[in-house]
Amino acid sequence: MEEVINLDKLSNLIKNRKIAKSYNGVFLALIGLIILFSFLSPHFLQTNNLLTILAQVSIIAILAYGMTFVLMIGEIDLSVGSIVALCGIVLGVMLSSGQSAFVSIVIVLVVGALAGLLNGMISAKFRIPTFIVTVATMGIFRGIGYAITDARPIQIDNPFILYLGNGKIFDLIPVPVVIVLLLLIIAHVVLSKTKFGRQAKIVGGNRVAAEYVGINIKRLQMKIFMITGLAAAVSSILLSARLYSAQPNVAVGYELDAIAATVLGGTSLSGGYGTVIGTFIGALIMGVINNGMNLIGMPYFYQQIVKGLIIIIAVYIDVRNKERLLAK
Amino acid sequence: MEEVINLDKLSNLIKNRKIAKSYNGVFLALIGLIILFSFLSPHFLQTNNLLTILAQVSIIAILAYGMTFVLMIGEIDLSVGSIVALCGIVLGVMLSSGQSAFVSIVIVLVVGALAGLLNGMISAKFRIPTFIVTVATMGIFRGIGYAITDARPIQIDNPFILYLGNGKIFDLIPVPVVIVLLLLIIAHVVLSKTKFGRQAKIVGGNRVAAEYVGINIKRLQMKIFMITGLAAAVSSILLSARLYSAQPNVAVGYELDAIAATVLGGTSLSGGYGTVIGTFIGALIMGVINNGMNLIGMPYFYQQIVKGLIIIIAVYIDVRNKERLLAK
Amino acid sequence: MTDTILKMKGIKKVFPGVVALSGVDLELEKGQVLALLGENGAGKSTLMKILSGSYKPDGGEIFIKGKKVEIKNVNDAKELGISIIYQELSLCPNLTVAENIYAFQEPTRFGLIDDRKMISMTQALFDELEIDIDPKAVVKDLSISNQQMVEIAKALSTKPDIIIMDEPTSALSSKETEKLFKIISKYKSEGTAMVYISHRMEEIFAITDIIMVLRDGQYIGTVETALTTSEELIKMMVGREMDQVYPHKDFSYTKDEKLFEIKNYTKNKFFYDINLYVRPGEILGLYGLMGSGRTEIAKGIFGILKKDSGEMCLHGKPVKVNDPYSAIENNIAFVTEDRKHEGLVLTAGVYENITMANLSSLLTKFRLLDTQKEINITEKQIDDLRIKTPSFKQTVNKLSGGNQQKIVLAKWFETEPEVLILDEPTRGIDVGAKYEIYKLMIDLARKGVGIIIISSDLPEILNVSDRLLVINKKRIIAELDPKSTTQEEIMTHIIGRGDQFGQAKQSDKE
Amino acid sequence: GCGTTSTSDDGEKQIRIGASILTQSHPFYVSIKTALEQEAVNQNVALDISVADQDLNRQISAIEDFINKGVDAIIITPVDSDGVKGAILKAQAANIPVVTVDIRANDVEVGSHIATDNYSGGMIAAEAMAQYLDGVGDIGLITYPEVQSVRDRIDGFKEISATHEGLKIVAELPGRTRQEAKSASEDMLTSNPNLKGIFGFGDDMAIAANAAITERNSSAIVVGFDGLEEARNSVDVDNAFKAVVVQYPEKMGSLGVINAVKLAKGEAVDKEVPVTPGLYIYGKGFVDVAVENGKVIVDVK
Ligand SMILES: Nc1ncnc2c1ncn2[C@@H]1O[C@H](COP(=O)(O)OP(=O)(O)OP(=O)(O)O)[C@@H](O)[C@H]1O
Ligand SMILES: Nc1ncnc2c1ncn2[C@@H]1O[C@H](COP(=O)(O)OP(=O)(O)OP(=O)(O)O)[C@@H](O)[C@H]1O
Ligand SMILES: [Mg+2]
Ligand SMILES: [Mg+2]
Repeated sequence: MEEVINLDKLSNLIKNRKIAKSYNGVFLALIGLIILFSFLSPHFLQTNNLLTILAQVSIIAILAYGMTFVLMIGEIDLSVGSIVALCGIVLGVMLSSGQSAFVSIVIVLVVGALAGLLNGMISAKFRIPTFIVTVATMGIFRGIGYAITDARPIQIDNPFILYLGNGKIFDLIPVPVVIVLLLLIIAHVVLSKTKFGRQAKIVGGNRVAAEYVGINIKRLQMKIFMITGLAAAVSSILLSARLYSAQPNVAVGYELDAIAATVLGGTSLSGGYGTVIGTFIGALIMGVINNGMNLIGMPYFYQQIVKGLIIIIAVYIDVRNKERLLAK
Repeated sequence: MEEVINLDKLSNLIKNRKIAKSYNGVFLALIGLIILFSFLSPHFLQTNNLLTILAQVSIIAILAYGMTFVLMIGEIDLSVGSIVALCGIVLGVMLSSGQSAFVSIVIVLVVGALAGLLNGMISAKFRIPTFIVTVATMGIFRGIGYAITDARPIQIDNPFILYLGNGKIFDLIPVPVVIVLLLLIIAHVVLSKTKFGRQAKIVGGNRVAAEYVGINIKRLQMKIFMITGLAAAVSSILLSARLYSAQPNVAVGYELDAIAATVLGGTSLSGGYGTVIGTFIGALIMGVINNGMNLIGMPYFYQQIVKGLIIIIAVYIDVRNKERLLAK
Repeated sequence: MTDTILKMKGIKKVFPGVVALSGVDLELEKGQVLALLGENGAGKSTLMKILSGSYKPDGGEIFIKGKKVEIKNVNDAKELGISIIYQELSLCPNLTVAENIYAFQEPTRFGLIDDRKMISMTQALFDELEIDIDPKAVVKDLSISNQQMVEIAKALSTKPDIIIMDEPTSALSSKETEKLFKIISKYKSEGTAMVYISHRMEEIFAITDIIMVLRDGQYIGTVETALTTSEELIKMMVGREMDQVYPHKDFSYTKDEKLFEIKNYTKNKFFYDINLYVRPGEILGLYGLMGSGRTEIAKGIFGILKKDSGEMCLHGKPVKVNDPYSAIENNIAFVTEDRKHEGLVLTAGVYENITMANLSSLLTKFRLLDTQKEINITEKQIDDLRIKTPSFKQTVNKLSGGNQQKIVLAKWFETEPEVLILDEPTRGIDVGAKYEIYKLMIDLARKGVGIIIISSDLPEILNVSDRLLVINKKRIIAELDPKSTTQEEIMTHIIGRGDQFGQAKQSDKE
Repeated sequence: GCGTTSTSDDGEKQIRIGASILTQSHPFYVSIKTALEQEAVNQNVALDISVADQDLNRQISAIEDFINKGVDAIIITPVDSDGVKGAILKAQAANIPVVTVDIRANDVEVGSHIATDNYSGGMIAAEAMAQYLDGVGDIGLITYPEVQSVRDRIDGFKEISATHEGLKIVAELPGRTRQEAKSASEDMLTSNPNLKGIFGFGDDMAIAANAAITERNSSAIVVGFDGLEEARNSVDVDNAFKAVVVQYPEKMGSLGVINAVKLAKGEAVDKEVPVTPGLYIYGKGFVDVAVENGKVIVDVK
């Protein structure tokens, strides 16, 4: 049991205001869950298992980073799961047609960005709610994926791509973990430190004010949907590697998981509020729940029920915490 | 071809302002689709097929009626598909335990209403966003359904229940069609002609103003979630009858279909706008697309793509139409 | 001096059902302050929004410094040195003061926003303008008056050549207004040209050089401020003579009994130990500075803020009011000060807004809403308050600010209250309509309604109320007779004896 | 407590098996699961079951969690033949033997594979359909092209139906759930009033098609696949649903555990355990059927 992490250290972390901040509540919920599961399963707190959780969570987390931007401006993107599928197929086709890993990745990123851009463009130019646009493209993108491969999976055997999804650095840290943390930093900086991120907050906070200060909302929206598209493309690479194959039927329903992680992390569905770090914590909560319940071998039907309950409790802790802070 | 409906009559309907009103645009899109498919398939415009479409659409339409109320106050309910599944199971269990159709229906309606109430209550009392609550209960309700039957279907053979889902009045009009139209009228009246419906609109438009004119928002929200729960219960009866069985895996993803139909029908996701009639037209559009593509035997993958495109075009027609009306 | 900086010629703008502007001209010189005057819905905001690039004109030309320009969007206007304070608050509630002020023009360092610099820039700006607000405060936690000051600072932060102020003082108390006037004269002396929109005559006479009047989207005329009188201006605006601004109330109450009374109302941090009463037919004024707690007291009475202790009596009998519902049940009505956030459903129609506090009265015997009755009620209110709208169905966000305010009033008048609380009821309302509203208040009073009015407009509150309570630091500090008191006396109570002299220059009683 | 490795009576460490099942929302897989549980009791081994809910990523996560937990063998009904490879490699790298049930893992060798031959099953269905229709008539298919085992069935069906000149496949519509299958059947019958037969890739689809045919008084017949109790009961009744290809989930499940236990103990097992599907028809119940040299040998009359 030497690899087990010290619980005291964790609870010190909670007390440390600077780290906790506005996502204090979710963070608390996460710690609670970790403590709970570490009592329920001796395997849970092993470094190896914690890294596994991070790797498992990486795909949803990256999608959720993108989703944070979309929700920030008060929009929604239901097509990200389908973009993941489509980008995976493109990756598979590229690789199997003999392209190098590098070229394939670039093309996949371009396809993801274009798919996102298309969402943003249709909605901005034709003034159609993003919910409708992305419900529609959800079918369209996946349909294209199916049409390309006739629903058959494409094997992925490019060693570099496989390394991205399954490799380990120093024989310990999974590469997806490094990627997800790197992207966390980037997304956090973009959202909270750049003009672009600030514009998103302005638009989400007050659309009229945004227009009055001269922000081109349509262009911003297109860029933001491009970001979710890009995030989906990155996810698709990790997922395809993890699955050793590209298939059009992957990532079904991931949009809801990504949105749930984002909202769990404190982002408001109506725009204006949210942090990428909160989102990451939200994704971790979902990952910890899934992993923990698997470890203790909870029967499937009960997993669904318990997961639902835990999500509600986690958000409640967060709500309570915010209210307590406000009351001070 | 005597049973074919007159196209001229239809286009007269379009011109008739009184009927078209604010959902003019979606209505136009619906007519356009009908004309399109009537050229593509000789079977499309047969009375029988049109009635079939109505019957096929009934389940989503009823869910969407409920969804209209929820979206009207600016909330969302992602658990309706799961409530349908759970209620179906309850129906099956009741009937097979020897209860009469009447008692079973009453109990199913009560279960549906309670499930909805639970959603509304958790969200209102604990101040948790309805998105999160219903994403959670989506798993919980379905999980309970599975746990009850262990995923096995329960056969439904009660003649009255089967009549509700499959019977025909005058040997022509399917009973679900009558039910869906009856509920259309009721829901329309409740939303647009009662104090309750008006309050929903006010809450959706401005929560603070609503509070200040003495509207009990929490109670209203609970009632409204009860309505979606009830709608889901009614849907579940029709669906179980239509499938001659109750299964926990039915109605997956119906929440998105119902929301799409509602938004297609002009209801705003952010609350304050919407009509049940628009919602019904939205549901019809979805039904016509599905049926029409099946009739012309479009390959599956393309169905998804085409459906997405048609939804976008339909909403665009609506948007354009509203702008044109405003510009006058 | 013909140092013309701005010239607008033949500006036209048509909205569905409304001709907002039919060929309006405007000329502005460097260092000049022009007052734009007109009734509610005359087209003032529309004209200015065309200048600031948020509306496209349907006709006409704009010249800046003699050069013809096309202002296609907000950024064009910014680049031309035009800056605007919108009539409706337009800040982001989720961002801090500094973030709002430098929204879309944040200072950066290595491509990232330099928060520290932004805060120090904000602080410097505030120091210059003598504004005392924490740059790091989140806007949604500020009172409206502070939000308005932030809005003003934001407009000034770009060092514009032309500043448009669309009713900047409607959300300010006299102290802030004073501050604003100082700022205006400072910028004026530096050569900045300004358009100033307000319905308060005394302000217009205090700070403007020339006055341009619009009526129903038409240019009526321009006069020099020094050479005109408010009677003349009102005639130009309204199109007829109006001999008085405040109608005469020939009784102070109809019965000498306490219609409504609260005793020892306390809500910690919001208000302490409030005792007040109103007689039938009496108009009670509440005056205090920004942040003194008047709004909070009103919210406490109406059950929006839950009191910690205290009791309420109606007709001498104790009643429990814990929420707006029970307040309305007890025939109390409350016109809130922030119409956009607290009063209106902007996306709903005029009729839905007017009837929303009184839906029960519309029910037929089948418990359905009586649509015809609803329309009749609406049409009547539109007539009574002279609300300018193309139809009873028009969505409220399409109406001019003043007309929106009238709808809030109509909504509460419609509940036929016994006790009517009005928080800044004439905010943004033109002189003619103000007169109508005062008259309606008197009519209600004559029927025995007790009225509590909160206003930052001292002349208004002195002229309208029968009795005046002065609020300071969340407590009632004095009861005065408005007929005999003076502004000096009021300020003395508020500031305390030692400070009298500092405030003397502010007094200017008519 | 929960999750700690318990020891059996003889003091020997109890064998622990992890099973990842494709879905729990289908009776076929419920049967497999029940059989796994039953056999685990018989063999006195501990069994953890995780449900992938048709999500390959979730399946892989579950397998990773099994590995972290240190199970002795893993049973998988793969969500996808190709996609499961990575997880199997991870398990094998941790020296945990893998048994696949129902669906094959491509391109990677597993300890044992136990499955119905779906392609042959599709061929059997087509031959039965042909014999009922005397080799003539329009046929509609209800498919679920996202799923490999279904594609195999459809492909097998098409191969045999092509050998009967009179059989024409006039419609092929998606019907992934019972309700979608019912709409698809209705629409098929609307656009092809002469339809003589519908093949549903699963019990749900066949039952839905039967309902639609009955409601429309059509003369078409139905052939299904899976053959669980509900479907066999429906075949027994005199209606359109005439025959169903039967799989044996119970058998597959228990063989899966038996082989997993053997592998965990280091014993040898058959690498391939094919389970030939049967055919269950109206009035007769199970009939003899065999697939040889691309031909189906069966007699339904
Ligand atoms: N976006 C819009 N859509 C439709 N009508 C509008 C719109 N904006 C303004 N109007 C109409 O144009 C007319 C002029 O409005 P405007 O806001 O310019 O008046 P104003 O002079 O600023 O009045 P106030 O003193 O009340 O602010 C009004 O009748 C108003 O209803
Ligand atoms: N949303 C809020 N959150 C926190 N504090 C608030 C909020 N709104 C108002 N306050 C505080 O409450 C106090 C009173 O507010 P407010 O200025 O509205 O009072 P007032 O007496 O009605 O003045 P006025 O009518 O001139 O605005 C102020 O100190 C203000 O900062
Ligand atoms: Mg205005
Ligand atoms: Mg106030």
